[in-house]
Amino acid sequence: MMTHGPILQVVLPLLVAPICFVFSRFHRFCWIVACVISWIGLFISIRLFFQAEQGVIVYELGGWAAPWGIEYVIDRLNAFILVIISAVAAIVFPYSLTSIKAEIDPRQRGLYFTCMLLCLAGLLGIAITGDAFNLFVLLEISSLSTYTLIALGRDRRALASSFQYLIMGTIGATFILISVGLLYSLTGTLNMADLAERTQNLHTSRTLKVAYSFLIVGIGLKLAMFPLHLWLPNAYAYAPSAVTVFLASTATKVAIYVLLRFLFNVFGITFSFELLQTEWILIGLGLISMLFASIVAVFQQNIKRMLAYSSVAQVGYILLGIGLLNINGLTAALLHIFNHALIKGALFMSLGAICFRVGNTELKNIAGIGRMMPWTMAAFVAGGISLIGIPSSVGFISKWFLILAAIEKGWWPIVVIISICSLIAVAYIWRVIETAYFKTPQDSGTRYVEAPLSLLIPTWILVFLNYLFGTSATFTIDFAATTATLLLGAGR
Amino acid sequence: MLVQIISWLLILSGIFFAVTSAVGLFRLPDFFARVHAAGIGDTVSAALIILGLMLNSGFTLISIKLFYILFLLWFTSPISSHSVVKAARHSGLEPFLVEKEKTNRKTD
Amino acid sequence: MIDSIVGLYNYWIAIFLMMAGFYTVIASDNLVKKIVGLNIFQTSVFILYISLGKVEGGSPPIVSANIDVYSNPLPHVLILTAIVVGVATTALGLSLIIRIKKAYGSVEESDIIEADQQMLEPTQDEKQ
Amino acid sequence: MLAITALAVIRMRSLFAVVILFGIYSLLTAVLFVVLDAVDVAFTEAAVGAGISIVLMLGTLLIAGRRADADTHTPLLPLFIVVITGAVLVWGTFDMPHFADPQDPAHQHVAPRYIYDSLAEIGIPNMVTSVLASYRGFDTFGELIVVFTALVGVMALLGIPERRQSRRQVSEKTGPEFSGPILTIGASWMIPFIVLFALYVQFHGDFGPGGGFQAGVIFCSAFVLYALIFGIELTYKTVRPKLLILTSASGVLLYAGTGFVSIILDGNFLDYNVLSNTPKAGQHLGIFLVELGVGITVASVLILIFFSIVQSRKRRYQMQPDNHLDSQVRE
Repeated sequence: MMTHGPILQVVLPLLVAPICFVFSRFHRFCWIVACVISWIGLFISIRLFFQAEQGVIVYELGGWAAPWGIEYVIDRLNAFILVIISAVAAIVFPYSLTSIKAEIDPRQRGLYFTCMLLCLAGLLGIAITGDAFNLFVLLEISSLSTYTLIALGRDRRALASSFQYLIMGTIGATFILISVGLLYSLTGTLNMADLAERTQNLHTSRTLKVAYSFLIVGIGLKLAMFPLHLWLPNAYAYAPSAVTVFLASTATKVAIYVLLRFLFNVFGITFSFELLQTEWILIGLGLISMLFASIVAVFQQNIKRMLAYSSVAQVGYILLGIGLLNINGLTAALLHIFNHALIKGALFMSLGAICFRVGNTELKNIAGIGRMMPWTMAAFVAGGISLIGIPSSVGFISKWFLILAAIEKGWWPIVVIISICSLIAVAYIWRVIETAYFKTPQDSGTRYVEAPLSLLIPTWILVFLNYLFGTSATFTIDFAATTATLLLGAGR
Repeated sequence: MLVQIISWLLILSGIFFAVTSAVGLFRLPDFFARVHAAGIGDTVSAALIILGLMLNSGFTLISIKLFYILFLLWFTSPISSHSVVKAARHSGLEPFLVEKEKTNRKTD
Repeated sequence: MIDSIVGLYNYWIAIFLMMAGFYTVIASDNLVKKIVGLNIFQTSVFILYISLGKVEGGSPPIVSANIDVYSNPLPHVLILTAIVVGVATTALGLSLIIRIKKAYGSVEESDIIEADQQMLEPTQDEKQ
Repeated sequence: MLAITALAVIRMRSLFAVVILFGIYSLLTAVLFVVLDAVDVAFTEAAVGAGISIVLMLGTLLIAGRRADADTHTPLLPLFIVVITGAVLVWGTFDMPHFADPQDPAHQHVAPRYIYDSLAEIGIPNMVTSVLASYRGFDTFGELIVVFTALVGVMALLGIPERRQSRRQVSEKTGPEFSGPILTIGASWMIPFIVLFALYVQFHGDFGPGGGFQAGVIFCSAFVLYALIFGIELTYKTVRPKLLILTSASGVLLYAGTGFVSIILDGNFLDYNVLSNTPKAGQHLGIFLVELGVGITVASVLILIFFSIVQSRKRRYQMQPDNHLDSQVRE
């Protein structure tokens, strides 16, 4: 059975989702099933991770060989992404049951778990597949379930932002579809490895360049790359908390993975960087989104929205890391994919706990909450420290490598900008801390009790991981560095 | 040979009715008259064309399929015309002549 | 030159249609119209794909005794899948529109933005 | 023709006309697909674009209103974006292989195997079906999941359709009394034929154009017709929403189950060769089961979505405003 690991990873949630759907009235049942599946998924992904260390795993669906059938390919890079996604799922699913109590209508809770399972399967599938068109289909599975999940938010603005995301997301997906079509017309294949081989001698083709640019724009929409990020803050702010946790720590990461896969493996370094010089676009957009989104974040009245803007900024860091195009930069990008999942997971989870008690995450409503919910706020502060990048936290490590990479290139202004952005991060995290600890509530009668343990334990697991991988980081750094070397060596 | 000629005659007259119905669709004064014109196109002209084609193809599977199409068209298009008109009446649209009478009465 | 015009004409038409749909999506204010535009956009991409699959003198890809040249079946398969994906997106988008109509009382984008801003204003007053 | 229709859609402000024009657009596209040899796709496009999409859109219009306001903002920026994108695409086409050239790389690499070997490997004449259900069977599974996801989404948003309790609520504007004898008798003659045709399309998909998806859509259209003529209440009595929920899930499970059986029989996921004694028989069985799963799910999903949208007219949704400080300490 273990040789079927790659397919089980994706199909198990898909198999369970219809069952959950039929029994959607018993949401506790759905919850238990979803949790068990997510843990099995985590187990499978960790096994795959160590298997992929030894060599690339290939799984041919339907028993048809690669360019004719669809194949799953797992190498070091996507094994790593798989572990991130399934680990986040394994923590978010148990957390969900309590968290959605305050935010989702009882009749919709079973459907919520169904959607989460579908979304999980879609994201895992995107990370695992080796076929360009299959990627589009799986992308749509995850997107459609994401739109639903966002729209489940209690606020009516959740509907509007979900619709906005639906329009932008579908445009993005259609762009990817156009690009895949153009690639097919040039090469006659849809398999990624096959595409990589067959585009080698087409580098001067204008069609290839157009396919490339449409793909980048399409992924950029999903990734919330700077000018295309408009959907993200609203979507994250009004979605139910557990959904925000899940999306913030997985969805954009998967999009970044797709970007890396296409830039480095399918099109190859020679085409994407030496010929088209994409690194300048990545660096430019990365820097702008870091600065712009950080500054906008400071002025937000809603903490969730503030952190959503901060997510746009963090995507900027990752793009910058890719754009620097040396081993340290790429290591930083890979590390930050992992670290940002941990950081934002912890932050949004503690916010979810606040939301559970307070009912919303408006800044003015959390005044004085630091004393009423000490554990929750402590988790938020710990996450915030990690986001800023103070030594001993994971945030520090990825920023350190980013700075190293910039110094290696001799680009001092970038180092300065990175530090400025960290300072701005201090500013917006401080606003929350100040309100929570040093202000008294407007209405002195309101009292909130500490969040229940079912919310606190998952939150603190993530906080703990933040510092575990922050202090003993050799494993992750080694892994990221070797993967980065592989990626840089691959497309030549 | 004679079959050929008859079939072409049928097809041509079918085309004639189709053109008539198209002209009627644009030129007739009100909604109900236009539905009537469209009805000609749906039934008579389609039937003539299909009959012509059936004669042309002889006694084959294609003829049987064509017959099915004819049956379907004759069955569905009057019903759909009927429901369109019904919907129009229901939403308060009145035939041209009725309208005219009303205005005449007012001017009187 | 003439050769390339004849050879690429089909693609250009598809691109023109795509852009018409794309324009409807981003320029219109009405949400239903946006969904229709999205559908036109996608349908035109389908035309592009199917044009890719056509082979000169080919016939539909169903094996029969006395035919040698078939059109390429792969784009057809891809588009079958894509059509289904399209209708799924449409259904979800339409149900979102219904909910938006019930929550906001309007399906015009500008009305919705306005309503949201009005909701924000009292909070800003409280701050001052 | 297509271009004129598309432009008309941009200009029109009556949403009803826009939707109908989109139906025309879809039908024209379907005709174009037939000309381009894609019979299966044309079939689907006609059924989906001109059929079910329109029904759903019109259902939405009942609630959302028929007229669009005039666009307020200037169209310059969108126009600019669109022109740039279009220009980039046209520029890109100059290096594209020419239309319908048999020497295109697209026709040289992967496709020949589908065309020349599929009859020997799978044993059914319709190549589109063999590629769809076998070579790229996982894509189709993904497609089925997408439809299913849409259903979950629509139900989460609009609520699960239920039969109403009291009989008095049957509104006077629907039902056989309203439709009149011509429509009721006509429909009751038509519906059996539509269902029969759906079954034909379902099981004939191996030999001619058609397959599970198209059959599902046609099946659904029979129920839509029934609901239009006889009223939604009677339709609920004919086919219970709960039953549909069950069938929609079971279709997905049938597809996935076929995959799992092939794993148990020591093949890869969705490898039909191992399902029976000979690979060809296995492929036949596998494709049959998979198409059946697709048909069942698509039909029940679309009917359910139609129910949800129609029913949502009367349903109310509570939305709490964001700033409610009154939600006091819970527990």
